[in-house]
Amino acid sequence: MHKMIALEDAAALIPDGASLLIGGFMGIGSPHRLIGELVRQGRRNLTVIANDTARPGVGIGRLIDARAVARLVASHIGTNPVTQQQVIAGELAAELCPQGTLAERIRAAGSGLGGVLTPTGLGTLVAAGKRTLDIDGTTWLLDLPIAADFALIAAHRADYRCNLDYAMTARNFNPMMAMAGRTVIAEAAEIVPVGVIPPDAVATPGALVDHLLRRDAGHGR
Amino acid sequence: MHKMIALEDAAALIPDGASLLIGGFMGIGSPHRLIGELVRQGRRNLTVIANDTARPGVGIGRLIDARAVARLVASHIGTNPVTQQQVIAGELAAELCPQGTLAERIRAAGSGLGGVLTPTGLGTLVAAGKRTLDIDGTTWLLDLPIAADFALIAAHRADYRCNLDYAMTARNFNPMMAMAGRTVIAEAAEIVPVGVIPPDAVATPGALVDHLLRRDAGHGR
Amino acid sequence: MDAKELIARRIARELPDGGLVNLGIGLPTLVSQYLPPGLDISFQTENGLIGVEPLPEEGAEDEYLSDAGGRFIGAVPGAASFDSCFSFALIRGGHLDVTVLGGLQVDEQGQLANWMIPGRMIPGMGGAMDLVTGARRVIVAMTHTARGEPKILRRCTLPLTSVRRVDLVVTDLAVLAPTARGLELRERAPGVSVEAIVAASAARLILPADIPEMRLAG
Amino acid sequence: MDAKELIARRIARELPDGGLVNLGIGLPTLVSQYLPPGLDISFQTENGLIGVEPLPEEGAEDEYLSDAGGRFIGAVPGAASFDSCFSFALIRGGHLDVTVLGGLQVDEQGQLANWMIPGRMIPGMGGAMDLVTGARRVIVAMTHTARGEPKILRRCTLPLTSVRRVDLVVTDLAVLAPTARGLELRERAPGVSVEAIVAASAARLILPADIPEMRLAG
Repeated sequence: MHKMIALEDAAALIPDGASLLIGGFMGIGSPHRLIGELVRQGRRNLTVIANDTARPGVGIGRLIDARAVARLVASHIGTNPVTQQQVIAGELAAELCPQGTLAERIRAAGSGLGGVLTPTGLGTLVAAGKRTLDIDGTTWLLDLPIAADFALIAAHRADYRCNLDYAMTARNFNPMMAMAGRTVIAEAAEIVPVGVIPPDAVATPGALVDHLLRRDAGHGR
Repeated sequence: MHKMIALEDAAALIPDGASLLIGGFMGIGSPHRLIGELVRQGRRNLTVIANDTARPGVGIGRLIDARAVARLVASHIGTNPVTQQQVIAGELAAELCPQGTLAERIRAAGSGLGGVLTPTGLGTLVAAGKRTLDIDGTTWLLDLPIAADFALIAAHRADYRCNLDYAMTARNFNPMMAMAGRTVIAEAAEIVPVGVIPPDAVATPGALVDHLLRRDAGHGR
Repeated sequence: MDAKELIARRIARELPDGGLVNLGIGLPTLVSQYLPPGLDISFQTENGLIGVEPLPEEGAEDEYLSDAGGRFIGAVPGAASFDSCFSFALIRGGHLDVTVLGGLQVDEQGQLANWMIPGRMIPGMGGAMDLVTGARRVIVAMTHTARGEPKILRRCTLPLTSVRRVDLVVTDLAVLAPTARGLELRERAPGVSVEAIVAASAARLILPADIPEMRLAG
Repeated sequence: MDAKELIARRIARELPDGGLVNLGIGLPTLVSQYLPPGLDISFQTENGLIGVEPLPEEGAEDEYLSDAGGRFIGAVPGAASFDSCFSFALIRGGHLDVTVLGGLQVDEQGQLANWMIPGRMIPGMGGAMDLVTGARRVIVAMTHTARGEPKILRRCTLPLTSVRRVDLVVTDLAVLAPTARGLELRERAPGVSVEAIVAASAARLILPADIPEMRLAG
C-alpha cells in the first residue's frame, strides 16, 4: 500500500467547507505543515474540531488568522484574541465543549458508540438543549459523537507501515482523532523503518492512516 | 509511598465475597501469582469479572476449579468445560457480555461515565431487560459500568513508582481494569528502576496502583 | 480437497488489498494460508494485535502473544498491539474491513447465529457480536449442513449473534449472498449442482440465471 | 508576602502525601513551590502527563512537552504521558485526589464560576468543568475581591463551572469551607479580622467560635 503523499497534494484533498479534526494542544502536537499548506492554498469555510486555537501565528491560530475557519468546536479559545474577536464579531461560530467531553465525543465517533454519558456540564450552560438520562437515580448528560471528513494528525514518528507514535504531551487528541476522521492524514517529525517503533509502542496502527506526508522540501516548521 | 506487598498479604486483603476484575485473555496476561494464592487461601463466594475463564488448571480456571467463584461476568466460557458444568448445574451464576461491551463497561466505570451506548447486542438475547436509546433515528443499547472491589492486574514490567507496561496481547483488559478497581493490586514479571519504562511507554501510571507484589519466594508461575 | 480447505480458498479471494481483516477461531483461521500472492492484508486478533502471523517455528512461543483462542502466534514486522477497548473500537468503529466467522445457522434475512445452543452449549459470544455488528463486511464460513441437518434456514432457531445482515456466506457447497430480497445463490462448489444445494438448504434461495462454479485462491 | 504567595502557601498544606494533584494555570501553579519537605505529590497536567515539574533550566525546552497553558515544563523521573481521553478518565473517574483552580465567584452553595463572563470574556472551560466535577477534592484559589468587588457571593451571577459543591476556598483573607449549611469561615489570613472578611464578602458566612489564623507551608 502506497500512502506517502506530497504536502501540496495532501492539502488539495481537503475541499473548502470540509470538517477537520486537528490534533494538538496549544500548538504542541499539531500538524503544522498541513496547517501551513491549507493557509497557503487559501482554504475557506472550514469546520475545525480541536482542543484550542493556540495563539495568533501558532498552530491552528494560523487558520484563524487566515479566516479559513467558519465553525469551531473547542474547549478553550482564551489564549487566542483573534479567535475571541471573530467569535464576538459573529464571523466565527464557536461551540465550547468541556475538554474531557470533547475527547470522549471524538473517541465515541471513532469507536462506533452512540454518545457519551458524562456528569460534566450538568446544570450548566453546556447542558442547554442536550438530553439527560437518569440511570439508577443518577443523572447524566448525553453528549453526541463528533466525526469529521478529515483528521489531521501530528505524530512523533511514523514507520513505513504508517504506524505512529507520539511524544509526551504532544499525544493529546491525536490518537482519538485518528479513529474519527473519514480520511486520516498524518505528518510525522521522523519517518523510520519498520521495527523502530515496537508493537507495544504503536499508539495509532497504520491501518488507520490513509495518507502520510512525504519528507520533502516542505519538511520542518 | 510504600506499595510493595507480600503475596500472602495481598491475597489476604481480599475477603470472601469480594468482587474482582481480573486481567487476562485465556490466561495470557492474567495475575497468576495472585490467583494461585487466592486458591491456596481458600477464598470463597467471589464475583469475578474477566474476559474468560481460560482452561481447567490455567489462569482464572484455577479459581473455577477451586469453586471459589459464585458469580461471573465474562464474554466467553467455552474453553473451560468446568465452568460450563458449574453454570449448567446452577452452581455458578454467569452473565455473558459481548467482549467489546465488557471492555467499554469496565472503562466507563473507571472513567466516571454513566454507561455505554453500543449497537452490539441490539435485538439479541443480550439486550433482554436493558434500556435502549433512540438518538437521531438510530437505536443504541445502554450497558452499565462495571466496577469492582479489587482489580488484579498482570503487567510486564513495573518500575519503583508502580508505573506499568504490558507486552503484546497480554495487555488486553488489564489497563481498563486498573482504572475500575477500588483497590488495585498488580503483579509484574519484572520490577525495574524508574526510567527503564519511559513516560510514553507507561500504560498504567503508578498513581492508579495501590499495591505491587514483592518479588519474593512466591515469584514465578 | 476437504470442505474446510475449499471454503478457506474461496474466502481468500474476498480479502481486499491493504485491508484489515479478523479471522475467527477454527475454520476461518485457515483463510490466511491461501492468500493470493502479492496481496497485502493485515490480520487483527481481537485480544489485541494487528499483524498476526503463524508462529514461525515450534519453540518460538512468546508467552505474552496469543490469538483469540489462546494459541501462540507470531507477529509480522510492523505489528501493533493494544488493549481490548482499542481493539473493539477498531471493530465497532468500522475500521475493520472484513471479518470471517464460523456459523451455526444463517437465515433468509441474512442473520447469523453462532454463539450458543440453549441448554446444550453456552460458550458465550466472545467478540462475535461486536464483529458481526461492526465490521464493514461479514463473511460466514461454515459447512452447508451439520450431521445432515441444514444450517441455511428460513429463520434462525438459535439465538442471533446480531440483527445485522451478513454480507456473504461461503459453505462447502455454495456461495450465498444475503440481500434485501433474500438469500441469493451466487456460486456452486466444483461439481455440485444447484439442485443439491437447494436440497441441502432449508431456506428459499434466489436462483439467478447463471450460477457459476467457485474459483478458488491459492 | 503578596496575596498569591499567601494563598499558595496555605493550599500547599492541603495536599495529601502520595496524592495525585492537578494545579490550574496561574495562581494555582504556585502551590508546587511551597510543598512541605518530604511530601510525595504527583502533579498531573490535563494535556497528558503525570509528573510535572518546572523546566530545569532555560534551553532545555522539549517542544513536545508543555503544561495546559502551553508553557514548556519538565517531567520528573517516573513520569507517565497519555492521551486526552485517558487524562480525563483520570479526572472524571475519581482518580485525581485534588484539583486547585482559580475562581471568579464562589457562592453560599459552594458552587464555582470560573470560565466565562458573558459578553466580555469567553475563554472556554478547557478542563475546568471536568476537574470541578470529577476531582475527589476541589480547592479554589482566588483573591477575596476583584477591584474592590466581592467574589464570595450569595449566588453566583456568572455561569457555573459545575453544580458540584467545592471543598475549600482559600483567598488572601480567609479559608472558607462550603458545607451543606453554607459557607463556614475556618481561618483568617495573618492580621486580618473576622469583621474585615465579613465586610469583603457578599455572602452570609457561618462563624464558628474559634477562627484561627492560617498556618502557612514553606
